[in-house]
Amino acid sequence: MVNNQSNSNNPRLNYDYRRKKNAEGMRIQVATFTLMIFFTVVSFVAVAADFSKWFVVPFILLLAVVQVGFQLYYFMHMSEKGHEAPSLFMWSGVTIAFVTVLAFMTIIWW
Amino acid sequence: MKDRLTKWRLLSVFAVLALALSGCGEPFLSTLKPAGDVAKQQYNLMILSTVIMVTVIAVVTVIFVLAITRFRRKKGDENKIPKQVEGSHLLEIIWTVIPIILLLILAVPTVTATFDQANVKDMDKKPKKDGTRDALVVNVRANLYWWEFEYPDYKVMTSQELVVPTDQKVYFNLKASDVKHSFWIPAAGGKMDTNTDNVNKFWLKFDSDKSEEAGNLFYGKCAELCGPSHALMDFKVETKSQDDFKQWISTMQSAKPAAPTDTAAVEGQKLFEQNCLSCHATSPDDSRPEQARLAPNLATFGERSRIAGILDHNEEELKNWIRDPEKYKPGNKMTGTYKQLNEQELDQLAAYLMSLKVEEQ
Amino acid sequence: MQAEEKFTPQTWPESPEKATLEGKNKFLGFWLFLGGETVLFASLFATYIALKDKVPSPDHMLAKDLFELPLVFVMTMLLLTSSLTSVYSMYHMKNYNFKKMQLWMLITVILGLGFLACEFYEFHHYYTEYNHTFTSSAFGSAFYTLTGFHGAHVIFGLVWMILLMVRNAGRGLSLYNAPKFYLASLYWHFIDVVWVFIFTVVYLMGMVG
Amino acid sequence: MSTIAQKRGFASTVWDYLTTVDHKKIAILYLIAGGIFFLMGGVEAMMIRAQLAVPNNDFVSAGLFNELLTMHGTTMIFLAAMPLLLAFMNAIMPLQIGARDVAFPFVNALGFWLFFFGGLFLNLSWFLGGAPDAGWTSYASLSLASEGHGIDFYALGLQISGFGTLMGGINFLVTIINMRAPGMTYMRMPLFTWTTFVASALILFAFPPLTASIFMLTFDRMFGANFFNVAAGGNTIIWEHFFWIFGHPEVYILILPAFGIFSEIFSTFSRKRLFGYSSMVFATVLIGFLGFMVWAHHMFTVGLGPVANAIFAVATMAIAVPTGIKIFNWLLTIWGGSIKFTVPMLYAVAFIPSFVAGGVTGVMQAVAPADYQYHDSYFIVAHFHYVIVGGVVFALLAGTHFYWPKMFGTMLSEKIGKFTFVFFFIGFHLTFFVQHFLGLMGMPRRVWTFLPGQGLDTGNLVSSIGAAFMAVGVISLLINVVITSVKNERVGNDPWEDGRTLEWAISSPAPFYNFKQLPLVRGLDAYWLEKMEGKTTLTPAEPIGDIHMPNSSFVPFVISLGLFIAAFGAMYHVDDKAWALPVLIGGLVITFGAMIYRSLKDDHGFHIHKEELMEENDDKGVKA
Ligand code: HEA
Ligand code: HEA
Ligand code: HEC
Ligand code: CUA
Ligand SMILES: [Cu+2]
Repeated sequence: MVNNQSNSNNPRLNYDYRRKKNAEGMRIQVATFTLMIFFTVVSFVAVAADFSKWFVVPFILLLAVVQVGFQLYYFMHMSEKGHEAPSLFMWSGVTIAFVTVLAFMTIIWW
Repeated sequence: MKDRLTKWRLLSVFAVLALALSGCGEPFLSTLKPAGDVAKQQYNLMILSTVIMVTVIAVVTVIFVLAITRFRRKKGDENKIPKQVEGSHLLEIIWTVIPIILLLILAVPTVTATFDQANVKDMDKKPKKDGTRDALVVNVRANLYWWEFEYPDYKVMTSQELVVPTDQKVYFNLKASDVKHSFWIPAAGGKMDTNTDNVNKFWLKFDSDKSEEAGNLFYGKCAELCGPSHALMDFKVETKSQDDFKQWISTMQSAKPAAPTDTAAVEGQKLFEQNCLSCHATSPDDSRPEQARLAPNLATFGERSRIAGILDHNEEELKNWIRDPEKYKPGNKMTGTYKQLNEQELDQLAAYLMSLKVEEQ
Repeated sequence: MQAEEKFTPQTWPESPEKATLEGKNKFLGFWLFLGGETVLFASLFATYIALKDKVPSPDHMLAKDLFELPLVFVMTMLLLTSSLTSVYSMYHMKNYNFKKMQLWMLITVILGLGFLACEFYEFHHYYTEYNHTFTSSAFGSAFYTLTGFHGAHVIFGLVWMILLMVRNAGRGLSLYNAPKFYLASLYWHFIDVVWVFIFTVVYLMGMVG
Repeated sequence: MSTIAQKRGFASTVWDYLTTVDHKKIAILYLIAGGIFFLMGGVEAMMIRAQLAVPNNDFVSAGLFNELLTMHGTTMIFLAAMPLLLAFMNAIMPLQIGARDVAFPFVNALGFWLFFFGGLFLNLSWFLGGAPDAGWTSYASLSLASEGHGIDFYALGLQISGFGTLMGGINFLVTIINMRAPGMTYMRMPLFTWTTFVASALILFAFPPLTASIFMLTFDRMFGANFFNVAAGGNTIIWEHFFWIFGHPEVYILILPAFGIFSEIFSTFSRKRLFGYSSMVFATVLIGFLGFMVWAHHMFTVGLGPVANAIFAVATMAIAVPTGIKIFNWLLTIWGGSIKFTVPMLYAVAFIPSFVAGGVTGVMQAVAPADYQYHDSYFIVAHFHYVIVGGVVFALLAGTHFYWPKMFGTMLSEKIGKFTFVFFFIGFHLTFFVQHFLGLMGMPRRVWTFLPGQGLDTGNLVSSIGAAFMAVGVISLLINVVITSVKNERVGNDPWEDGRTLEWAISSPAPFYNFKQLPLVRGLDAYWLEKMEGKTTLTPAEPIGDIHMPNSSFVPFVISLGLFIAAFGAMYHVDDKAWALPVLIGGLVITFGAMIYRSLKDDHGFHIHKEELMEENDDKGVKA
């Protein structure tokens, strides 16, 4: 099966490598975090600066989507292997969520 | 040659189906006896889809019957192991493609008809200088368990009985004042919900010949569960030729308040004014705001075909109704809102109410 | 691999949360649950969007008049940072460093509490200053239900993490509790995901109009 | 045996079931509870038909009628059909994939008890001031206007049982993804497992919108919120959307497992592998997906506008294609087979024309302008009983006969079974066929009575007579169950003799650890493959070893009980009862307390040791 743990039968050999890999991963996480903070600030600034509504709304929505992508794929490790089923189901959920929101924005108008 | 044969066959299927179906139901109620453009268009769609569906069922049934008769396990076959077939691409393509084609045939008229029947542009065309428009518009308001019909361009109002001209599009504004109901005149066309949130719009048309067949009186129903008396929330539709309709409108517009001469009716009027007038109006140009119109307008009550939409129209039933409306329409909003009445008072009220007429005034 | 086994940093498996069958099941089950939660929150968002600024009379406060960006910004920063600290916590879990894991989880909890405090202040403010309540309008109902459901998730997440920390304080890491810590941290991230949309859709878009 | 010993035996059996986490016992609990609810829903249906047998009838009052029809629909869908399907999923699916257990035995038990207490709560409404009366759809304007506590019972009861169903769904998904035996690839899974998988995914995504909207209804009715209160800016159409975003997938949640059961039965009693297995799988997934894109076909008359109506009309029609693929695959499965007409097979065979008739009327309703006529008329009632009774209920009856030996170790009488079938089948068509015409002739649904002189009298009478036939059928099934249980003639592993999948390779009923050794699966229809090679047992994938089992627990019962209690508090809180708030809080404390207890207390389960397994020298499990 796909998501079996890989190399626990020879731990010592892997130990240093894994430590390094984890630290490397952590660095990426921090970088992701910095970007997320940056996006958030940009969003707030865009709203505070009072730009046109037609620019701001799609813009901050886009930033939100990217940020959530970061959360899911880096913080929640969905980019790593062993997450096939989780991503299938998250994406299905997102599809249905999208259809629902779309419907409520278009066919409830009074 | 073969082609013509299949065509002929198809046609006869249509004909037989249409015949069989139209044998069903009463002309004043049945969707199978369409009495207007909308109902007719819907009926045609029903027939088209039924033909497709009957074909599908026939195909399935034939394969099915052949399979279960030919392949039953017979004596001596107890140990036979049939060939284990995995599948067949060709067959699968066939039974994917054919349904798709059938559905396309169905989808095209569906979409056309959907847009056609939702076309109410004429309704919103600018009113003429005098405030009226060419299109005939009726505002329908559904209430726990009664219907109000207002002709906004003519300042005329009726309840329980809708009057419409034939051979002309009638546009409707639909809404509900308490809970959701649904406005349905099966013989004239499909239903549309009366929501509490918004006004819905659609149109119907009544065919003069078909109306005549139905006795110029169609049955209307509430088609959305709305409480205990949902089943009894009926209304009637009276059809008139366009000239008669114009006539009717002007009579309604000029209707004078009833002035009964009969003594019982005079007494009845007094009683009515004391007990009932707070809810019921007796003139067709009721100018009170909507929220104050708590009960059916009774201006034409003497000319109705039913009492409260369901009871036979005679004094006996009228007295029964006033005596105990709860018995006839559980959960109605009239019960217990007026004083206890004795038999004499009931007679007087009945006499008065029956004298409320506009056309034969 | 047995749940009760004792480990050293060297023998500690690479993905401790998925090393046992129980862990693997929990891991997957929880993700599926989050898939369902996505739809749940989408429903609440959809409702909010449909009912935004729907009030019975003009004297009611609308989104534009109500929200204050500075407070929302602080809340966002608190929650975002707590997401990072919980990543740290899991980093140490993978390295079999129980103490540091607990420490970072504690920081996460404190940040979460800070967020909650702000939210309470915010709601209180609306109630008392603007008379914008759960029952005052459809807008109010939709607003408090969306943000309140999120807030309830925060509370639940906090209680969960605190219980985990207390319960396992004396026991150290094992394959029995590693999945539990991991799931709590996933949950916490998900709360942040929802918040990203709340601050965007509710607050920022509310200000834009 | 002395009476005392017997009594203790009884009490310990009850305790065993109250605390069990064994999926096979939970299956039996679902079967019993769902069966009882089915009888209740059936009795309600009989009362509906009795009232409508003749015009102007007053067998029941208008108010009671609305309660009956609401409770009939709600009970049948939520408390009968779905739980009964869950019963078979629990009983069979883990065996079919060669698993020792489900992924979350504890959650599985919790799911059952939540469903049970939710259903109990809902039905207590009959005794506590009136049942819900706004239809199973509970449209918001009416459900807010409805007096008394009926709708509160509906909202809280469905909320609780909905949580249970959701948990069941997640549990099955994880079980199927993670716990398959070696060699059981996705494309070797029996169709019933596949349909369980897709139906569970539908549960996962369809229930949250219901949960959300029921919360809104609860808040509106009990806590002063204004979601659906138009006067305060609310909007009732929101409820309609949510109900159908849930409601349409729900009907596929019901029918897909039914399809799965029939797939097993067709191939078993035709002695042929399923024709077009991979396209069957594909069609199942496609139906599940499309199921989420069509909900507004229940709202054609709401006034969403021609664009929305046209889109949803065409999308709805599309579902006919994958469903048709399935129908023809079944036909080709029996084609060329060696068909044995056992009772399960009779239902399966009868299902095809019945369901197709119901399905095609569904497509007719998808024609939006025509649906303006059908909607909320008896035509709709006819459509959905054709698909539900002719599809789901037939599958449940077929499954009951088919899997009875695997669940109880005895065989239901084929003779009585055929009697049941004949009466139920005839009754079903009598009842519902005429309803198409009643609808077309202008009879709205949900009517308490109808007036004479509208041409509706004969049709309604015929329909009511048919319903009585169905009742005879159901009663004969009950008799069959009693007789079979009393006789208690045990059967072997493969009582139908043509079993193809793993569950038929182990004893009936299966041992509590299912498989002594996990089997090695070498293809589709694993057991059939072994049999064709002349073996009677499966090839093991592992040597005999210790088996890890979960401990029984009373906690699921307590968690559910807490919510049950809290629901009373929430409901009577509206009446300003002083005790209501404490009860609400108390109930929640019980629930959360039990949850905390559960998470603080370590529960590592126990092991069945190798030696004990070796001693059992019977034919249970896999032999080495
Ligand atoms: C198990 C339950 C179940 C199932 C499987 C279905 C299946 C379908 N249903 Fe049904 N439906 C209900 C249960 C179900 N339904 C219920 C309970 C309601 C009423 C709810 C309420 O209001 O209370 C309802 C109501 C309902 C409506 C709303 C009507 C209204 O209220 O106005 C519509 C409209 O489109 C509809 C359509 C369909 C369609 C297109 C299918 C399709 O999936 C059917 C597909 C199957 C076939 C088509 C047959 C086999 C196919 C072939 C042999 C291939 C060839 C076929 C063609 C080319 C046509 N259903
Ligand atoms: C799974 C779903 C399901 C099932 C199986 C059934 C089964 C049946 N249903 Fe119904 N039905 C619905 C789901 C279902 N229904 C829904 C969702 C509605 C819509 C509700 C609404 O509008 O809100 C509805 C509505 C509905 C109506 C329309 C009511 C109205 O609009 O006014 C009618 C009327 O004929 C009806 C009849 C029947 C009948 C005769 C059966 C029969 O098949 C029942 C067969 C069962 C039995 C015959 C059991 C008999 C048992 C005994 C005799 C007991 C013996 C007892 C002991 C020994 C204890 N149902
Ligand atoms: C609360 C206001 C109220 C009062 C007061 C009231 N009614 Fe009514 N009445 C109603 C309503 C509402 C209906 C519609 C009932 C229904 O069909 O569900 C009705 C219906 C009727 C009808 C049948 C109407 C029709 O169009 O067929 C008659 C006749 C009638 N009322 C007479 C009376 C008389 C006579 C009195 C006084 C003695 C009276 N009503 C007092 C509310 C009221
Ligand atoms: Cu009004 Cu039903
Ligand atoms: Cu549907």
